[in-house]
Order: sequence, then structure tokens, then C-alpha cells
Amino acid sequence: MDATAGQLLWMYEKMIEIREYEETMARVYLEGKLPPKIQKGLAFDIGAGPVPGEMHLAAGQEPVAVGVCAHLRQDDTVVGAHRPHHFAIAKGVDLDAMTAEMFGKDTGLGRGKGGHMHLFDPAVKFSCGGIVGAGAPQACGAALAAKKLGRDSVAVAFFGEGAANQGAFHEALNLAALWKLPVVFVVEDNKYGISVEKSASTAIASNADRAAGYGMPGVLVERNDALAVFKAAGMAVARARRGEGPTLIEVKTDRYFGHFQGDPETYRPKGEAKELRQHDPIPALGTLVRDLGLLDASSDASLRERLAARVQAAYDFGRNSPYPRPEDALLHVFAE
Amino acid sequence: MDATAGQLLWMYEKMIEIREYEETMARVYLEGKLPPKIQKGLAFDIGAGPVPGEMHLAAGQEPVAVGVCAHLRQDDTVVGAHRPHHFAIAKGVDLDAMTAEMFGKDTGLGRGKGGHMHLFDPAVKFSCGGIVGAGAPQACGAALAAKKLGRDSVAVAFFGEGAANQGAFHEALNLAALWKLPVVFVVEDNKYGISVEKSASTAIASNADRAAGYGMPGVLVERNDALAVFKAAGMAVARARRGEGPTLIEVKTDRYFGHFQGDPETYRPKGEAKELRQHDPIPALGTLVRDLGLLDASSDASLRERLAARVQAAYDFGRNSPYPRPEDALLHVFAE
Amino acid sequence: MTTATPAKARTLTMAQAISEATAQEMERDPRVFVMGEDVGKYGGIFSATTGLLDKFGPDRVMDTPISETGFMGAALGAAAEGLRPISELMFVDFFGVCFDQIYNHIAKNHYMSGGACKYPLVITTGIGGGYNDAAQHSQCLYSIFAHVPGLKVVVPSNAYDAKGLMTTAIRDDNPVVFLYHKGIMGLSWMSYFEGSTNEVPEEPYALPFGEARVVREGSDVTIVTLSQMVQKSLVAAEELAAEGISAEIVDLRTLVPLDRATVLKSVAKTGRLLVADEDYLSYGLSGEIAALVAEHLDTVRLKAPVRRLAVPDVPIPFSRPLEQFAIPQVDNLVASVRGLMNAKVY
Amino acid sequence: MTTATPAKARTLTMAQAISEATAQEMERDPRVFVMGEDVGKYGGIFSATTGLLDKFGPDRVMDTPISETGFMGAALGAAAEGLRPISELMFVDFFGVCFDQIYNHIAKNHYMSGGACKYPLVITTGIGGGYNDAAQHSQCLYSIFAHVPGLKVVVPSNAYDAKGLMTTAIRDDNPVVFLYHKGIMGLSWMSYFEGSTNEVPEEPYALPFGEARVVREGSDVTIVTLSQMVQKSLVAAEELAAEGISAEIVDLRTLVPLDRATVLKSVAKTGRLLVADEDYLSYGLSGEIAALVAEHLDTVRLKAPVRRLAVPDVPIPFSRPLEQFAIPQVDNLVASVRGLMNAKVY
Ligand SMILES: Cc1ncc(C[n+]2csc(CCOP(=O)(O)OP(=O)(O)O)c2C)c(N)n1
Ligand SMILES: Cc1ncc(C[n+]2csc(CCOP(=O)(O)OP(=O)(O)O)c2C)c(N)n1
Ligand SMILES: [Mg+2]
Ligand SMILES: [Mg+2]
Repeated sequence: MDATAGQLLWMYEKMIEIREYEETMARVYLEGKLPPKIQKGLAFDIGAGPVPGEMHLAAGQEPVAVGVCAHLRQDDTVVGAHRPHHFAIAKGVDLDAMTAEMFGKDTGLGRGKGGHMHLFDPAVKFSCGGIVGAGAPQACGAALAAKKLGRDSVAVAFFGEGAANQGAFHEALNLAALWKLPVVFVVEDNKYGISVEKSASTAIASNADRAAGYGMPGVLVERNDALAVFKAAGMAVARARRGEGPTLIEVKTDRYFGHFQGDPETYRPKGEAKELRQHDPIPALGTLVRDLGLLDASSDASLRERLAARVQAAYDFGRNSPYPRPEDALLHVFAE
Repeated sequence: MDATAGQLLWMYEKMIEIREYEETMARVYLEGKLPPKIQKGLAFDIGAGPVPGEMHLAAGQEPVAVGVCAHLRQDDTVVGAHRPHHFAIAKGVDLDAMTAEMFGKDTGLGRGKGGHMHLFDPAVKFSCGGIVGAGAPQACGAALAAKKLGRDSVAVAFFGEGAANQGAFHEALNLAALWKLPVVFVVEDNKYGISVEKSASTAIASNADRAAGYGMPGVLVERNDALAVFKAAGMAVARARRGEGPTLIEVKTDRYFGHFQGDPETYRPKGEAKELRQHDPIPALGTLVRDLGLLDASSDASLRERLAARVQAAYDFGRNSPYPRPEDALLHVFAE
Repeated sequence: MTTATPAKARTLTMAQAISEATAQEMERDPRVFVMGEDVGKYGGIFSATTGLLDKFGPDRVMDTPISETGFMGAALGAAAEGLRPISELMFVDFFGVCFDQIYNHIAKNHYMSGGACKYPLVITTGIGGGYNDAAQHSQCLYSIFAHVPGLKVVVPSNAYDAKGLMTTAIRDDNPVVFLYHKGIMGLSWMSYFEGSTNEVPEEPYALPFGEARVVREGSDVTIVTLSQMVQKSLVAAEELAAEGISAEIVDLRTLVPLDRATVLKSVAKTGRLLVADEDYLSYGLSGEIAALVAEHLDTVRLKAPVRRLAVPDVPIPFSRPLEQFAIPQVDNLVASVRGLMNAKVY
Repeated sequence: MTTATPAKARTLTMAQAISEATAQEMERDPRVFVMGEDVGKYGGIFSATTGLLDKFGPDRVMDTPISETGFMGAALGAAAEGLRPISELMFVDFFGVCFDQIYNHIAKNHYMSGGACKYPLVITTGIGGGYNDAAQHSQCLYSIFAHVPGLKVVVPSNAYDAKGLMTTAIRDDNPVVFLYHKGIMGLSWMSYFEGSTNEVPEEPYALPFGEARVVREGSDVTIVTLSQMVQKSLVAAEELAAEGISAEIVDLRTLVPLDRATVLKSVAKTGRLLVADEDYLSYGLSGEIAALVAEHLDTVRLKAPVRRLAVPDVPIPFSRPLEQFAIPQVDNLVASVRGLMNAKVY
């Protein structure tokens, strides 16, 4: 399955948007968190600034998000994990409301209750969560619902290679294959689960090889490349939509930032992230779309400008939105 | 690896002992549980009689226990599950104390606190428990200890084919392979997890095929036959003892009784258990040992007599032992 | 002399009442379906789903693998899409293999989404001991479910309540945990308290959450309790009545929401409180009820210190004499109330 | 005039104190080892294991896969063989993926074996909020660990106690859950209460379990509390002192065993009790402490109803104003005590 011109451009655009989003966040996140504005004796204050709390950025991992989501419709479900922005953006989550959520604002997706690890946008059937591996069974549930309701929508669970050693992974894969659910499991292998290298967490080199244990196809995408992901995902999504059951895909990808912002990264070889950036998948796809004549230099530049403005607008929206009232903490424990 | 005459005789003897134990229990368990001695309106009272509570019997599954335990030493660890008698007997658990435990007596392995699903005999490193799949990680811990302590002892986790869909299975297998632990995982495929057939619980036909997902050897033993199990287990135990890591074995075996005693078995084709008994592995091994001249008809008969007496003695011991004092319920929450 | 015989009232066991409520809601609402271990052909280990497979077929009554995290997570995912799963955790004792899905996701996602997403699902599960099933199959644990925010928690004591509360549970747009005590389900294979098998109307009806029920009026002492312990308390109250002690019994019925007013009103009337619970004593339900009264000593005047009767912080032992000692029995209830009658506050 | 300057006392953060205790016990006892996610090169996400890998190497400080059920079960198995594992659950919030191993096995096997088997192991875990980590990374949950029998539960409030209690935990032959609040670990990247960084002797020492500590004497009201809330209470007590209200603060230090005597003695003295807790309000710790007093109204005379301050049964919200509202702050403590001073019993 080859990507159409529209799909190529869409992937290129979304990758730029994601990257812009993440790099902006890397800066915004630092606001107010460094001396001398914080408690004496601290080098950094995770709870300070306009965007407090943990922050897991996905710069470098854009190909996984766009290569898969290029095949998805609005009524397909995506369940992400603790590093969710790239998936959210590729799935079409409202950028303003998502950003406002990370600022803890009342205009946020969760009215400030969720934060960056807990983004829920039912309009595009996106959700994510902070517990490693937990999304995989939930995606099975969405797929089960599609099947019961006679819809041809599919569900995708994204998670890291570290999550693939969690029991939930196993139970979900078995359930999906047993019930022939329209679900695609996508493992992002960014080589680390926080500080732990894959070789220290996973008994085999590729999680794709675990698919056979569930009688489902397993596909390894060896390059951090949107087109390669697009191909593998296309087959998997189509298979699911045809009612033929689940697929497990593992993609080798790269994490440019620390596990979370503020990660000392002492466990990582010096200069590794810099080296990885030499193989940035965005310029690579840029070259392709320009070579194919889908974009010229000036429209590329204006595209980038437009996306930067779009992202900036979202941050402005988030920053300038009002906080919820403190006592709103008591709302939404139960639906009426 | 061929079984020695001693091993063949040992397996034969242990299988008879186990069967005798289980069939005796099937009778003893019913004592006091049937009308008219029980509450009006009941057909059966699980909490009545000298051996109350749930009772999972392993008649038919003896080959799994003896074929594996024939390779084990006293200082090797076995972790069983909710259907544990065959493993306990094959591992050499004190028969009197084990039986007394099921009668809830103060002379029991757990002084009456554990009951039939929770048998602990540290002298022969046996334990088991009532939560499906939970033993697999625990066996990894025993194996880890052996490795840390520089011992060549091994650990075996036994569990059912139903348990192989529990997250704990996956986490334990990955851990064992990753850390090259001296552990053997043995799946007893008796076709059912309570009422649910394997085909309705497991996405693939054989759990042995899941081993590849952890980079460990997977072996399927297709016959409910002590010698076949013995061969597979011999290689696995030797491999573990040599420090070469874990193995996953699945054995196709047969459950002659219900899931628990009192199981209406409405889910089971009528006469299935009877049919299975046509392929009873005990007479088969009996024929072999007699054909090999290891036993003649009269020594076979006296062996059976001796084992029946041994089992009867254990039941007598259990039955005639004193109950703990009620207030002893407060003891042993914490070690001093 | 002839009188019109009223149509013989229909009694159901609690198990029958639960499955009837489920069947009626499944008929009413095609989005409702059931999944769990052995809920199909077997009809549920504790008969909570008996008859449903025949009525509704395997698409709506689904046996699952022994993968509680898998199918609880799937229940969440299906509920998010608008279905209304009923997901059975065979024994509450197994919650430890899947509690993350329940309390970190099912319970919190509505909140974390700022109300944008709903998760209408019911988790049914068997609780309680008394039949020698030992430490991993005899627990109540409802206070853990009630402790974590976002779950409604229902613990019925009889068939009539069970049907009405189960109906409400299925119709609720929130996650509800419905815990039935095995010893009052009216199973044909387990000794049970007969008071729990009672008259149940055939037509569907919904009982509100958050309304405790005074199942017996009395003036000397209030026994606040739930589940099977309600039935034990009713027996104890008869014994006490013979001694001239009048016990009022409050059946909490739901822990979340908790009907604080009914508890306080009763204790204000009697001046004495016994909390009777089959869960572990410390850091749980019995403490919460006692604390409720302690917080209202400006309006409630106690004649005696509060008393709690619960499992004395030991795992449930197997052996009959040990288990009978660990789990509060009718005799213990009687003795505790007697003790309360003799106690004084400072 | 010259005086001898005493050697400048050494202060440690709570994180340093915990890792020092661990290192000293690892030196003393070769059976002790550490495992968990990121405990090696990273030194523990909350620095509870910093420096250990360098000192003891990867065989005794083992990074694990993200398989909590796997490695908690392995800790049990290793403990059964005579080793003494320290197993880290990174955030207590993750207990739901592995609680079965903890509460059904680790906690109960000694009991179920009738005392025949021992499981000497320590589970360390980070608790608490206040830094906007939202609903799945900010909980306390200690009352759940304290509710299920068979686990000792330690919740230190400062470095000195943490070292002594960690040493005791490692030497204990029982499973111990050691919960450290992230906001008092003295991390260089998280705002914290400085009172928790205090003088810690270099030599090993063990503090007994089951002994609460009166960290501040007072006569008007007793604040029973633990963990970071002790530090908040100390700040509140200063504010209250300025208003002429004298608050006594009891730091529970361990929940199992619980030092009931110290609580009762203090409340008997002051006649007023505020329980200050960062866990969820209902069915947990604050209820247990209130119930303790309610059960002893024959020896304790209250001047005011008991008060509880805790998270008001909502998931921990992300946004700063919401989180600050949900988690009790110094101001809330002050206001609650003021309220107590004005309240009366019936
Ligand atoms: C069950 C559980 N265990 C541990 C954690 C802590 N944790 C958060 S992210 C993470 C690493 C995840 O690694 P991976 O799945 O590879 O995703 P990545 O961060 O690389 O995107 C860990 C251990 C968690 N959130 N949930
Ligand atoms: C985690 C968990 N879920 C469910 C159960 C209830 N249960 C007990 S035995 C059993 C079936 C186990 O099947 P299998 O593993 O095949 O073992 P078998 O009974 O066939 O020996 C189930 C579902 C349990 N004990 N633990
Ligand atoms: Mg990763
Ligand atoms: Mg089976």
C-alpha cells in the first residue's frame, strides 16, 4: 500500500506540528522551574511554573504516530500511554483544549483535572493514561464494542517497549486474537524504559516475535521512518477493518529528550541524543515530498510558519485561559 | 535421557500413591456433605464434613507430577497451584501433615490455617496457592536465590493451561529468560479452566509456542504419559541446573474429576471423563515396568497394598489429630 | 369461613434475583452485556448469571480467559464506546491481579476527563467466608473499593434489595461494584441464611443508592451492618430481645454513596452503636462508621463507647474452629451488644 | 570568651537516610539485595537507592523490567529461600498491577503456613502529591496496605526516623511496606518541607515499630498525623501558637503496628482530636484513628467532636488550584483546629 500525495503531505505536516509542539513545550515547561525563582537548595522544581508536573515528550517518535494515524478515521479509537502528545496530535485531538489541559486550565480537555498524561477527547476517540501497559486491554474493549455494534471501526493501542513486559500486554494480546478483535498493537521501541535499556528488560530483541504466541501477525519496522510505519500499519489496519483480527507492530524509534523533562540522563551515553538527531525523520520526509514535487521550498517554509503559528496559538490559548475554581476539584467524581 | 529402573519404579509407585490419595479424598470429602445431614433445601454443603471447603483433585494428571519431580532433589523448589496434591506427593511433602492440613488439624502443615490450596512444606521446598498464575513469579524468585547463593538447585512452577493467560505468566517468563534463571515452567493442559475450554481461552493451540516470545525452548508433550514428561523435563531440568536458563513445557493431560468436587460438569460432554479413563497412564506404566521385568504381578499387588495402607494411614492421622484452639486464629500473622 | 387467598408471593434467592435483574435490563437495553470467567455455560460460579447464556447467546454472555486485567480493561474500553458491560470478578479476593484497571482507570477516567467521558459498567463479585475456603477465597474487601474515589459500592443483604440495586447499578452511568456474599446467595451447595431469600416482584424495579434501611427497629442499641452480617444480626436481635434488649439494625446497602443520616439518626435515638462487619477490622468500614459518629458528638449523645466487631486483622484461616473464631458469629454479636449495655462513657 | 564548638551535626535528606540505612544493612548482611525499576544506574526515581549500584554492583542492585507482579513475586520466592529482598514499587499508585502478590501471598504465606515459612522482605514505595502529578501518581494509599493483615506499614516523616525505621524494616523477619512521601525526600527537583531533612547519626541504628512520637507537645488539641502532613502540622502549630492555641502533634510513624496508647494518652490530655491525613477521607486511616477514640470514650473525655482532614474522596486533580484544594494544606489545618476550639460535644 503506497501513500497517496495527500497522505504524504499529511504525515509531513503532522510531524512538523508534533515536533513544533514538543519543542515549544520543552521551553515552556522550564518556565518558573529554575533558580533563583524556586525554593532555595533546589536545582529544578517540578511543581512550579505554568505547566507543572511530569512531562514526557515524544520528539523523534513522530513517525510512529503519523504512520499509523494516517490510516485512521475519526471514529477509530486510539489509546496512548504516558508519552501521548504525538498520538493525540496525529489523531486530531483539539490542540487548544489539549494544551489548556497541560496548563491546568478550565478550558482544557479535562477542565484541568487530567494533565498531560490523561488526555481524553471523545470527539476523536482519543484517550491515554499514566500506567504502563494499561491501555492495551482498553483498546480491546473499544474494538469489542465496534464488533458488537457492527461497525468497521478499529482500535489502536500505542505503548513503549518497556510496557511490553507488563502482564496487561499479554492478556490483551491473547484476548484480541481469541476474539478476533479489530485492534492494532503498536510498540514504540525507543530503546529505554526510563533508564533501563531494552536488553535489560526484554528477553528477546523484538516484540514483533511475540505475536506468534498469540497467533497474530507480528511486524518489525526497523527504521524510524514514517513511510515504513505507514506500510506496516496500513496492512494491519486494513486487516482489522476487514474483521480478520489483530496485528502487533514494533517500531524502532528514537527519543530525543530525556524520559521526562529534567531527567539527568546519566544512564545514556553522552551525545547519543545528538547522534540520533542526525537521522531526523522529518527532513527525510521533507526531501521526499519535495523530490516528488508535492511541495516546493517556499510552500514548505509557509507550511512551517503556519504550523508554528497554529502551535503558538494553542499555547497562547492554554496560557491565557482561566483556571478552574479550586472547589471544582469536587466536581466530576460521578456523572449525574 | 532414559529413565533408570529406579526412576521408572519410583514414578509408577508415586502415580499409584497419588491416585490412591485422590480417590480416597473424593470419598472422604463427601462425608457429611449430603442430605439429610445438611441444611434443608441443599443438595450438597461445601462447608460441612471433616474436609470442608473447595477441593480440586488431580486424578489423571499424575504423569505431569512424577515425570517432572523424578528429576528433582529435595533442595529444588516446586510451586504448585490450586490443584496441588499430585505435585506435593511427588515432591515428597509429608503425607501425614499434608492430610492433617486438609482436615484443618493442628498437626497439619499449616496448623490448619492453609487448607488444601495452601500447602507449605519448607523441608522439601514445596508451596502452592489459590490464585491462578501467581506461582510462576515466585518460582523465579527461588531460582534467583539459587543463582545468588551459587547453588545448582532449580525451581519448577506448575500451573494450568488456563493460568497461561494470566499476566503473571508473561512477566515471569520474561524475567526468567532475561535473568537466565534455573526455572522450569510446566503447563498442565487438562483442556479446561473450570468450564472454559482451552479453545475459548487461548488464542493458540499450544502454550509451548509461547516460549519463543521469551527466547526460551518450548516443548509440547502430546501424551499424558509419565515417560514422555520425564524426557522433556529431564532436558529442561538439566539445562536449568547447568545454568543455561529456563524452559517452558506444556503437557496434554486429563482431568478425571470435576474442576472441584461438587462441580456439576454440565459443560462437559457426557461420558468424557469415562472415556479419558480408558487411557489411564498408570496401567500403561504398570505394563511397561512389568514387561521390563522390574516388577512381577505379586510384587505389584503388594506395592499397591503398601501404598494404600500408607495413604490410609495419612487419612487416619489427619482424621484423628486434634483441631487447633479457636483462638489460635490470632497466631502467626507475624513472625516474632 | 373462606378468605381470598392472596396469590402466593414469589420468593427468589439472591442469585436468582441478580440474574433476573440482569436479564430484564439486557432485554430492555441491547447495550448491556455480561462477561467474566464461567459466566456462560456454567452460569456463574455463584449462579449470578444462570440462565443468561440460553436467553441471550454467547455474544452477550461471554466467557473470558483467566485474564482479569484484560477483560476489566476491555469493559472500560467498551463502556467508553457506549456499551454497558457487566464484568464479573469471580471472587473479590482476586482483585489484586486487576485492581489497576478498576481504581486507576475505571474509577478515575470520568473525573480526569473533566466529565467528558462516561464509563457505565458494573463489576459483580463474590465476597465472604464461612465455608472454609481459606485466606485467598473468603474476604470481603468492600472497604478498599469504597476507599478509592470514583466507584459506587453496593453490598446487598437479601434478594429483594439485590434485584432493585442491581437494576439501579446497570442503569447508572457510573462504574458500580456490586458485591454479593456467597453465603446469602441461596446456592444449593452452600449453607446460607434463609432470611436473604425473600419476596421479589417479577417486574423490574430500581432501588435508590445511598439509602440505608432500618431492617429492625429497636431502642437500646444500633447495629450498623451489611451483607450477610445483616442476617446474623437479625438472629442475634431475637436472642437479645429474649433478654429484654431491643436492637435496631441498619443495613447500609450501599457504601458509596453512604447514607450517613440514617446511621446518625438511629444512633442518636439508641445512644449505643455496634458496627458489625465481616471485613478486616482496622482501616476499613467499621472505622468509617465509628468515625462518622465520633464526628457528630455535637448532635449525638452516646451512652457507651462505640464498639466494632469484625475480622481481627488476621487472614481468614481454613480450619473450621479457626474460621468461626475469626469471622464474627451470632454469639459474638450477642455478647458485644451485652457488653455495650454494661458500658459507660466517661 | 570561647566555648568549644560541638562538631557540626550531620544532616541528611530522607532519601539519603534511606539509602544509607540500606547500604549499611547490605554491608552487614550479604542476603540483602535491592530490586526494582530504575534502582540501579538511575539510583531510584526518588533517590532511595542512590549510590548503591556503585557500592554493591548489579548482582545486588538489580534493575527490573516493568513487571511488578513478576518481581514482587520473585521477591517472595527469594525471601522464602532465605534472602532478604528490598523491592521497590516506584509509585504506590502502581500497586494495582501487583497487589495480588503483595496481599494474597507476601502478606499471608507466613500465616497460611502456620508459621513454618518466613518472608523477610521490604517493599519501598513513593507516595503523595503536591507537585501536580495528577490522579495516577499522587496517592498515599497506605491505609489499604494497613487494612490487609500481614504487612507491617511504615510511613516516616523525616530523615532521622527514616534511617532508623528502614534499618528495622530490613532486619524484620516479616514483610514490611515502607512508604516515603516524595515531598519530604529532599530531592533537588521537588519543593519540600525542610523539617524532614535533619540530623542523622552515621552509625546504624534501629527504631522500634509501633511507637508513635509526640513531635510537639501541646495542651489544647491533638493532631494525629504522619508523613509529610507532620511537617505541615508543625508549621500550622506555629501559626496556632501565635493565636494562643497549643497543639500537640503525634507522628504515627508506623500504621501496623499502631501505637494506640500514645494517641489515646494525648487525646485524653487535650480533649480534642484532629486527624490530618493525605489519603482519601473515607474508609481509611482517618476513620481508624477517629474510631480508636470513639471506642475509648469510657476513658477519654472529648471536649469537641473528632475532626478529620483528608482528601475529600476525589481523585487527585492535576491543576494547581484544584490539587491544592484537594490535598489538605497548612491553612486547612489551622482552620480545622480553630473550628475544633469552637466546637462542643452534646
Ligand atoms: C505499571 C507501571 N509501572 C511503572 C511505571 C513508571 N514508568 C512510567 S514510564 C516508564 C517507562 C516506560 O517505558 P516504555 O514503555 O518503553 O515507554 P517510553 O517511556 O520509553 O515511551 C515507567 C517505568 C508506570 N507508570 N506504570
Ligand atoms: C487470578 C484468578 N482468577 C480466577 C481464579 C478462579 N479459578 C480457580 S481455578 C480456575 C481455573 C484454572 O484453570 P487452569 O489454570 O487450567 O487449572 P486447572 O483447574 O485446569 O488445573 C479459576 C478460573 C483464581 N483462583 N485466580
Ligand atoms: Mg521505551
Ligand atoms: Mg486446566
